[in-house]
Amino acid sequence: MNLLKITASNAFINIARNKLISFLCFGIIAFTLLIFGIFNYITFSLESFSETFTKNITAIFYLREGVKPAQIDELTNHIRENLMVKNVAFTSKSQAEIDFSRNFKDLSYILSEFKESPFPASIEIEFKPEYAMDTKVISLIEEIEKWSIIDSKEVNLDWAKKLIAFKKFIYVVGMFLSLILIFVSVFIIFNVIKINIFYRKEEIHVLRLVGATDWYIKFPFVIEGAILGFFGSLLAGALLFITLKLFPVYATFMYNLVKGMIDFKTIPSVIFLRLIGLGTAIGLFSSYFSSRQFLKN
Amino acid sequence: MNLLKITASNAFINIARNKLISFLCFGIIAFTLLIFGIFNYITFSLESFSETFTKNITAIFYLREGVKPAQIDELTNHIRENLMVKNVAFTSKSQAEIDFSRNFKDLSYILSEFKESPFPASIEIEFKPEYAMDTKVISLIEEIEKWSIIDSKEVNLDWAKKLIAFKKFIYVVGMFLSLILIFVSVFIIFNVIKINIFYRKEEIHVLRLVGATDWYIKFPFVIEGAILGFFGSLLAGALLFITLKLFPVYATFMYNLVKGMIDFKTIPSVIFLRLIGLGTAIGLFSSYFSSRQFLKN
Amino acid sequence: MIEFYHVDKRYVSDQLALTDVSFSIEKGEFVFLTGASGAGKTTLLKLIFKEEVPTRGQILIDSQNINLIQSKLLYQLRRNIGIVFQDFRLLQNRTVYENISIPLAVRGEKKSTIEKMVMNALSLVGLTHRKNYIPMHISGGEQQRVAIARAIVASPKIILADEPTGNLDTELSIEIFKIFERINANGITVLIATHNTYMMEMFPKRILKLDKGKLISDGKKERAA
Amino acid sequence: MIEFYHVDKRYVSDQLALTDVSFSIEKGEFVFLTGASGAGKTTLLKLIFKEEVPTRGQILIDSQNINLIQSKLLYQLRRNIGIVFQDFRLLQNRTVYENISIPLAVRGEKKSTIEKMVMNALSLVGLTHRKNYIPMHISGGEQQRVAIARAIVASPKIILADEPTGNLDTELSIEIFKIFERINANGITVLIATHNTYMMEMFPKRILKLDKGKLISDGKKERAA
Ligand SMILES: Nc1ncnc2c1ncn2[C@@H]1O[C@H](COP(=O)(O)OP(=O)(O)OP(=O)(O)O)[C@@H](O)[C@H]1O
Ligand SMILES: Nc1ncnc2c1ncn2[C@@H]1O[C@H](COP(=O)(O)OP(=O)(O)OP(=O)(O)O)[C@@H](O)[C@H]1O
Ligand SMILES: [Mg+2]
Ligand SMILES: [Mg+2]
Repeated sequence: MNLLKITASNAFINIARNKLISFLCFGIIAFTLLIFGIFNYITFSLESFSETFTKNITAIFYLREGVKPAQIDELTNHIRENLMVKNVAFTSKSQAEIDFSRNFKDLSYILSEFKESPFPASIEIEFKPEYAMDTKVISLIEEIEKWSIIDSKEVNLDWAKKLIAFKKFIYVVGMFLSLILIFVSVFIIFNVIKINIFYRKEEIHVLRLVGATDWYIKFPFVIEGAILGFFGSLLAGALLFITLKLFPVYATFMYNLVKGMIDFKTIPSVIFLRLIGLGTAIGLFSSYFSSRQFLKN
Repeated sequence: MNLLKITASNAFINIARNKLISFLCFGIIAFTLLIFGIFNYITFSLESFSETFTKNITAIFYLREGVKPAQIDELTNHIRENLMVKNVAFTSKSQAEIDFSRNFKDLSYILSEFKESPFPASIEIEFKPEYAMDTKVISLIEEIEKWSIIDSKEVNLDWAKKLIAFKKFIYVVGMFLSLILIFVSVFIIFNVIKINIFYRKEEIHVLRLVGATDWYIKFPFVIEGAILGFFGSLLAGALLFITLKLFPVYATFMYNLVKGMIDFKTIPSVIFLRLIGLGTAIGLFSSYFSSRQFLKN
Repeated sequence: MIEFYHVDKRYVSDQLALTDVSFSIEKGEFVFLTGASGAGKTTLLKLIFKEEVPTRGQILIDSQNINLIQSKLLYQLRRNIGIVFQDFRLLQNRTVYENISIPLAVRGEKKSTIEKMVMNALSLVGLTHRKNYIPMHISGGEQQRVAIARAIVASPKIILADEPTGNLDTELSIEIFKIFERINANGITVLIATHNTYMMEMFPKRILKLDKGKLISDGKKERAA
Repeated sequence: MIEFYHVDKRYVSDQLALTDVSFSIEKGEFVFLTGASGAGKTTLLKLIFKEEVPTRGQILIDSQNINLIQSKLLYQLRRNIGIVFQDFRLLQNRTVYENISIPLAVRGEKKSTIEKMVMNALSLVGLTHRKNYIPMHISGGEQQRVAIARAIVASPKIILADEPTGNLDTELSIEIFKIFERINANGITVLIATHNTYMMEMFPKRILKLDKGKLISDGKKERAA
């Protein structure tokens, strides 16, 4: 415990001894992780953005004239059984008339010209939000359409299909880029720390020659790497915060439209924690593996 | 000219002399630029992707019964004047009937029951693709809708609005991230090259002491930076290519849907050139400014 | 006890830096190692603390064959040896005080012990007033004395010194050799590589003489070229 | 011609490394600079090629006040001076041959000229067989001779050598001093900082003696402590 404290303070002293280089490494780590953070945030945002497109997806099916109540019940029950469906509502011809005259009071005189309600009966399906973008919704809609009692439907499947594809695209791209970015971040930070240690190989060699154990040499480097990684990722988090604070200003300047579309002010804390964890871990392991290389004789 | 040749070959020798560090710097530069390249490519792809949503936007306006040809001409001429409009087509009631019976031969017997065509006359507007996502299109549609001869329209403005917002969002985010990324790339590469030069400050000092001019010292570093930047960006380009080659495989594995949606095989050469230009320039200027710092006495 | 048995050292294929070197130094001896520039003195010393490994032959330190020591456990060997490197090898980012304290710090000594021993070593080499300087900011001779202080500070069983007075004036050199003599009087083995014929005359000890990698003479008070 | 007028040099606030040093060395002179460790020899030399600047006083080289030379044009001054640094300052990532060729390369000499002159310098210091080694792979004395070769290779007008034989045996030292003497015979000014009293006796020249930063004596053949 005491050794850990001494080593940690040694690591800080080491960082202070090599101010410029530590500072540069620190900066590189911070900026590398900033990109990682931004990417994470973008993916996150795009996903929630694409969700606003797809909330409360409803489909309305208009029924043919003269459909029997039994047939309607059969269909609504069939639909209700489906797990993706949140709500099914039947609107009879007369109910449609009432709805119309309620919504358009000024036009209700038109209805008086008709003997019977001119509106078709309809079934409105509301899907659960979590299935809003599922391809299975599309097949359900297509299946219902084939029922003989259905006259027509009002739902833009084309858009829905495209949006589903889009959402998946965002997700796949996001995952893929996150993987690449983790890899790149690790690579950059690893190399920077390796450079840092490489230039101190003489120091490592001398320490060995005066009787230091491998761990005595390695430990401060490992701690140093972890410290650089930790503070680097902390800075990255702060920069991410500032960047996202700044973005709406820039966005407002560019396009008033985009402003407010996404809440750019709060960084999901999970991204923040991910950053710090990643930064510290990379710093730590980079130092560990890099220092090992220079502990040969 | 000869001096340039000698210096360039000196720069290569220098890189060979400091193999490990040059290699690490080179790697960092390549990976930093890889991210820049990927980002550029994503922005590019998302933009063209969102365009596939919006190509061939058409709006159909159904006319009221009993509209006079003069009124129709007035409206179509008005629409035709608009620069965003590619094509305006009027479909009379009888033409609509003919179209219907041509498209649905089996159902044409239904039409025989009607005295007059049951279909409304309509005007179909096709917009030029470059305006497909313009908000002005929306205001035009809304304006036309207010004409008294219009009965109803068939165009989903809600989607269109959301998509316009989305496209702008992509654009703004893309621009913003490109700016940040350029900044971060410059920062990282600058710092790496600075570390590289920092550790050779003793060499710089000795060269000065034996009578080298500042330019004699600086020039190989500048060339070295440019070489590292150039080859780094070349590698970044290659990695970008491989990454994008790899992506569809990954995507296929994840979601068959996304595959083929975008052509991931060709990297727009503009991105490639941008990478190389950026890499070389950063390397060059980084070396120039970093080496200056160590040429004090 | 340092024993060399038919030791060869070859850095590059075509020539030997040491050829068939055999000798033994008893515990508590004071020995000079001499020879022209490039004769192999530094190489011989490096073999003792295993910075280099012999191409052929055996080296025994306190009857332990150091060829067989694992890299991980080398520190045990090295803690018994205090070394003054020809090129000093001071850590540039630490002060004189910190440099001298390293051998104690790596042994995990207490801070108060370290302070006492470092200050003692500093005053022996006459550098108390330079303790907070970094190596770059002191003179060549001062750096050499820091290197000497670092070698003796942890009271090792063997002291190896490679040209320890090359940057010192005669007066100071004599003082330093007197320190080595005093340390030697406490039973510490001392092996000093030097060209300084004047010092070898002033301190008549056993002299090992190398020439082009061969041990050409081994005897007391012999006059070196 | 090297002239010092009341030169002070202060590195840290509380003490002077050089105090009121005044002297002048004529073109073509051969002068020794001596004094105990830390007396200020290296500092004095550094002032001549403006690695350090004086805190007070004027330094004239060939009647030019070097305080007034712009940083950008310093190379003109330094091309007239060949320096053997106390710590050699060889470039670790270049071979012996490349290290020696640097002063010629920075002057833009032709490759063939460089080769001729470097090989000549190499043979003078007896290192032809080490030309493709890197400094880390040669002995301390060999490194010192590379430093000497680099200082003389470009035929400068002034040669400054800081403890140039600290790592060399007596025989080699005499040879090196003979080289300096030969160069000096061609009208080159030579200023050598050294502790080696034996050499100063063998080569009786003017001796400048420093003590704690003060010039305490200036004369021929004086016996240094
Ligand atoms: N950069 C510096 N910063 C602070 N003090 C310095 C610096 N350089 C030298 N000194 C101090 O100035 C004094 C003179 O140093 P200098 O190197 O000139 O001595 P020297 O005569 O060359 O000694 P030696 O024979 O040991 O090489 C020394 O006490 C040294 O500690
Ligand atoms: N790492 C190395 N690689 C190749 N050759 C080497 C290496 N180290 C030393 N040598 C060569 O081995 C020979 C002996 O070197 P060593 O350093 O032992 O000499 P030395 O007796 O200490 O000389 P000096 O008195 O000049 O320090 C020299 O010729 C040198 O060039
Ligand atoms: Mg040696
Ligand atoms: Mg000195």
